[in-house]
Amino acid sequence: MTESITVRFVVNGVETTVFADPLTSLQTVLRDQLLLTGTKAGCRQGGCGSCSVLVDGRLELACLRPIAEVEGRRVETIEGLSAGESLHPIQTAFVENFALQCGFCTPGMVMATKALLAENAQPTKDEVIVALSGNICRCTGYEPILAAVEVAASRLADGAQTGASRERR
Amino acid sequence: MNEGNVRVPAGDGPVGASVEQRDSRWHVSGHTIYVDDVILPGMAHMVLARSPFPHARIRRIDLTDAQKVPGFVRALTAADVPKNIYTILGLIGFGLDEERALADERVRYVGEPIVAIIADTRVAASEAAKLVRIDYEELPAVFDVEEALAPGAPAVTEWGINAFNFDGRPFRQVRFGDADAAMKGADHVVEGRYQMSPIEHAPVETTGCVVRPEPDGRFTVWSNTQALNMSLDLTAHILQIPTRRLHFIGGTVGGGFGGKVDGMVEPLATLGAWLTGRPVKYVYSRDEEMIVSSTRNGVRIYMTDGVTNDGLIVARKVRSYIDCGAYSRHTPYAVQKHAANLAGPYFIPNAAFDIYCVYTNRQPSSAMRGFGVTEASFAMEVQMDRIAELTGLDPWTVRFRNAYHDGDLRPHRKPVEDATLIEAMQAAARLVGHRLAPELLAMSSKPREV
Amino acid sequence: MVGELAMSVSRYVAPESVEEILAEMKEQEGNYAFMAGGTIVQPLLSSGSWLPHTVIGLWRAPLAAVERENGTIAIGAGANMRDLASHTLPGGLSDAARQVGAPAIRNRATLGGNIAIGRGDLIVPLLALDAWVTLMSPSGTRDTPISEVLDQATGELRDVAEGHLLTRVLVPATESSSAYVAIGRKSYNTPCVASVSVNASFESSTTVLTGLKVAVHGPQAWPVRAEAVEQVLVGRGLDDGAIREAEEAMSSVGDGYSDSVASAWYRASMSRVVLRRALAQLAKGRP
Amino acid sequence: MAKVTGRGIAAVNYPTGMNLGGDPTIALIHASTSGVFNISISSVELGQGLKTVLAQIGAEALGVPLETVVLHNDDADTGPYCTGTFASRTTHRAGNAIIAAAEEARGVMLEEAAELLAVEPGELATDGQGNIVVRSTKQSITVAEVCSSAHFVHGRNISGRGIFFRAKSPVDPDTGAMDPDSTEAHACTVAEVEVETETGQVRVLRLTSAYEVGRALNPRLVHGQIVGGAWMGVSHTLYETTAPYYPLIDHAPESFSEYLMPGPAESPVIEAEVLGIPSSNGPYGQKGVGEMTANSPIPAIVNAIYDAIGVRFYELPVTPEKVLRALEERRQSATLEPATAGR
Repeated sequence: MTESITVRFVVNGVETTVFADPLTSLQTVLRDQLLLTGTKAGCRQGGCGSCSVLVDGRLELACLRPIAEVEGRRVETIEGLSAGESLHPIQTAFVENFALQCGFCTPGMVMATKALLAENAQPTKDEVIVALSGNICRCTGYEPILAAVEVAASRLADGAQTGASRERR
Repeated sequence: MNEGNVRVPAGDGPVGASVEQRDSRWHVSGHTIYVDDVILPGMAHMVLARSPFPHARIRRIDLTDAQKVPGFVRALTAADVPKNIYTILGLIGFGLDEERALADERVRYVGEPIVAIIADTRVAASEAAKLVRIDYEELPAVFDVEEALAPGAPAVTEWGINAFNFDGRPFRQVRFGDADAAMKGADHVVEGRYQMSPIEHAPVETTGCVVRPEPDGRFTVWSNTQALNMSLDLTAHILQIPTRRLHFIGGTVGGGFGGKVDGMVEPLATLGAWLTGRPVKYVYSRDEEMIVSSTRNGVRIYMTDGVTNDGLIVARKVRSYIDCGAYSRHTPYAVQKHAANLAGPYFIPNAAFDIYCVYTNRQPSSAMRGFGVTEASFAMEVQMDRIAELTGLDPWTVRFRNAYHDGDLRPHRKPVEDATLIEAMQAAARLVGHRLAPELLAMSSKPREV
Repeated sequence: MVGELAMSVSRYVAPESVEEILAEMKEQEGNYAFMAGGTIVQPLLSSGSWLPHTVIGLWRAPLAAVERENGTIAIGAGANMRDLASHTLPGGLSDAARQVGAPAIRNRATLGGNIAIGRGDLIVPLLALDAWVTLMSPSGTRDTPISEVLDQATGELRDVAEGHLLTRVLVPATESSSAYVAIGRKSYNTPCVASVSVNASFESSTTVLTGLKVAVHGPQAWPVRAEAVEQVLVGRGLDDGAIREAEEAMSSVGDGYSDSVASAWYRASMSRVVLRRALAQLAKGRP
Repeated sequence: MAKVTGRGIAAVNYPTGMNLGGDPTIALIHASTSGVFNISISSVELGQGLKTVLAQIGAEALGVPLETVVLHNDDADTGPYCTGTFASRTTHRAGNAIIAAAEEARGVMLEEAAELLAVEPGELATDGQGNIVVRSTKQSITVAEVCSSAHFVHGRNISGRGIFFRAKSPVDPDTGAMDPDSTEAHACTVAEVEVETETGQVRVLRLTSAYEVGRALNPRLVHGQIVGGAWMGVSHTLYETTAPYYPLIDHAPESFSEYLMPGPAESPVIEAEVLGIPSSNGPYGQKGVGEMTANSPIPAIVNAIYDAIGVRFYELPVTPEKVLRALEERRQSATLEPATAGR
């Protein structure tokens, strides 16, 4: 076993320190040590997208990054998007559009959507398809997910406009 | 309760309303606890050493190197399993014991479990499982259903015949009317050979469970089984313990599609928890889900229809070979269901079906969404278009003419109830703007006028 | 690996400089593995499938720069697919990077890793660009054509994974016409069935080729230069007859290979299709 | 590169419930002191919305608001027996069991209310809003008050038990005579495809279906099954296999990159109409819809490919390789009739 190391990073805005084998994946640390089990483990091969998280704002698969390389970084997981009853607009859009069935791929889908909309507030349908192309859903046929992302994008765009106009006033 | 007239919803009540899915807020927020999210103090992990060969005799198992891996806790072999040989349909009094929780003398498919390794971490257990040294003598293997039934084929089963026994026959038989005579009298005969591929369920959540031994002698089993009670009963059977010792928790599954009804993980994980006194997690890796877990059946169907110039099917003969792989699991059930559905939504007055459950050295197949019927629908509906082409009728007309009505006898002799195929076809035609002939539009599924 | 007595990984380092990486390589005498984006190595480590004595992380050392100098572009081996896709690199290199995996993979997967698996999609445009790679070892540094690193006859990789650190890839900042065409079973996030990269120079205002480099993955289990195709086409215009002959020449490059997504026959067929489509792209825009 | 389109149809039936029956599911319902109704059951949710639709059935049958119904399906200690979630059986079986349990619990609730309101239970109705109303006088009392009083004043146990069970059908070994189903659902699908003749790749453009699956108890959930199943049908028809070289086991896929399934880019336009003709024995006239939704798309797509290129496929999946080989064989065969391609 590799000697464990101390790794400091920020998870969902909280300064976090873990002591772990440096080659343990971020996925394993999030789930087994921090009990942030919203980040799922569908394959541990980089193939399903269910462990999608944001690292320094970019979409990544938590199964592919060793914890040693999380030192000093900012990690966002699904748990960071909502508090209690108050859901993120992306999450609300998924609920309202029945954009899930078993729900196992859903946290990854939501995170991939968040990464997309952060870079591209009003994506075309093809851009949404590309953005979600690494996230496998076996239940829904994707159609309701694409619809939910469209709704989320337009609501966030509306919200952003409202925010900007407030600033102008 | 008896089947009878159904209640009618109030109209303004919840039935009939598209209310939000109850779990969805949990799912989108990551709050739902799936089985792999059960993480317990002191939990050990189970990983299996599996056969690399489709058919082989096991000569020797050497655990020396595996035991050296840091974090190794214990290995389970066939000798540790109280009732190692079983068949899952045995729970409902069907079939012969044939599959082993852990293989002892022979392996019959790539991925068959042989040794269960328990270690402190998943990585350590995986590493130790790879270091289990197994000495094999490779045996000839068979993969094709018809080759498996041919004389001289390698015997997959212990009784030597690679077919499941249904009431003294190596196939399930359906006979209705006189198919041979009707076939001779038909204007056309349409023959087809259809092949359904084996298919993986591929749920994004892999099959798994977590078992904690409790101080009162019970085991708490968190499982993503599609059938809590069936998995509980199978675990009690294999471990030869009373069911009162098993507390199954589940009910939320990350995709099933029929793939999580085989009870493959709970018995071994419970045995591991029992023998180590530690909580044990046994969750399939993705490659295990792909290579090892059961698949949809590969099915080969030979379908012969006798047809009149008017496009009516007067006789159907079918010989189907349903490939169960190395062990029958739920496939005998698929055979029954296939046999019951080979006339589809049509009235066919003369039928003769022989349905085989065939053993091969393929990973076992089992239940999957619609199994027994999906492949039958494929064959029948391609067959319908061929009949249309042969008789010069359009595909809609052929289907309307053959559609069953309430009261028609199906080959299994149960009269049709709740028939609505004609209405569904009328609606589909309307949706795509296809104009149906007036006589087709005027039809209904009501009982035929005598 | 199966069959050998694996030892758990004992040491992990992520040096901040190339010099320190070289020192570590020297110290471990070959018993190490590099890990850059983690897309290849991390799953092997997590599943216990591959446990080298030492893992050398390559993310901290400055290996990701893309620099243009004197008609050459030096691309750091640590540059990821997203970086490569965002540049306008010659020979379809950026197009190829854009088609690797899905966004989360492209954010991590590196050029070096793509080369080091010996079958990576980017090798195709690199071969057609006559790219060179810089290999560093404790005993020295050398630049080598990529066609020598990936043995064209056997598909074996030389000196990339073992004993040497691949630090950068050198490609000409060419102005020539190029096209990269890949066919997969799906539109996105799908393994290539066949891919081709062509770089061409034309006689002015005609479709007559004065120079042509073609690389393909499909006829062989590894990417290769399709010299037979080049020979057929150089000196000719891109007319239907020439393209037909080029397709026949593509058939001579190899019979294809089978895997879970396509058979050898289909790969060989699609190798001709990607060539046809790439040549059509080249011809488009010519007078 | 030529692209040709075609259209095909398929019609299917699908049985509700385990073949031959013999598959009990039991439900228990009990009220809390304040009018929350707990349904205990051991039926597993797979994502189809089972918990949702069972709560809807419970609330409807009890005559109480949906939000006062809590469904527990997670524990085989406290939940009574369920055979399992498969065979398009669970909404049918569990739904009927819940209706039976709800009738018993509702009967006790109305007895208690009748005593409090000094009327006969038969004079009472629930309004679904949490009130029990005397039909003639419109006098009312809340369900919460009734539940409290039942517990603390009259010692009544507002609870109910329900089971759905069909005795197992025998099978005649010689004729195969049997009773294999509770009811049959039906569907008809029209597929539109586009075949690229240069690569053999098939793209499903549109799947339009009419489904007759009894009464839709939650139309969006039913639609979700239809859309997800249609996608799976596309996947089964064109992509999926664990044995790409069947019957050989070579090159068996081990990962999601090797095991091919359509992504969002390959999803067709999927439209469906649900007729909603009630069945004779499902809860509120329901029929099972979970499994059948992949079935009609498969032959509809295969028939549409024939319409497009004049080649009929008998083996799944219909890979681009199979299409291309068939097209090349036709091109090379001089004896064939002129191709129907592109008609």
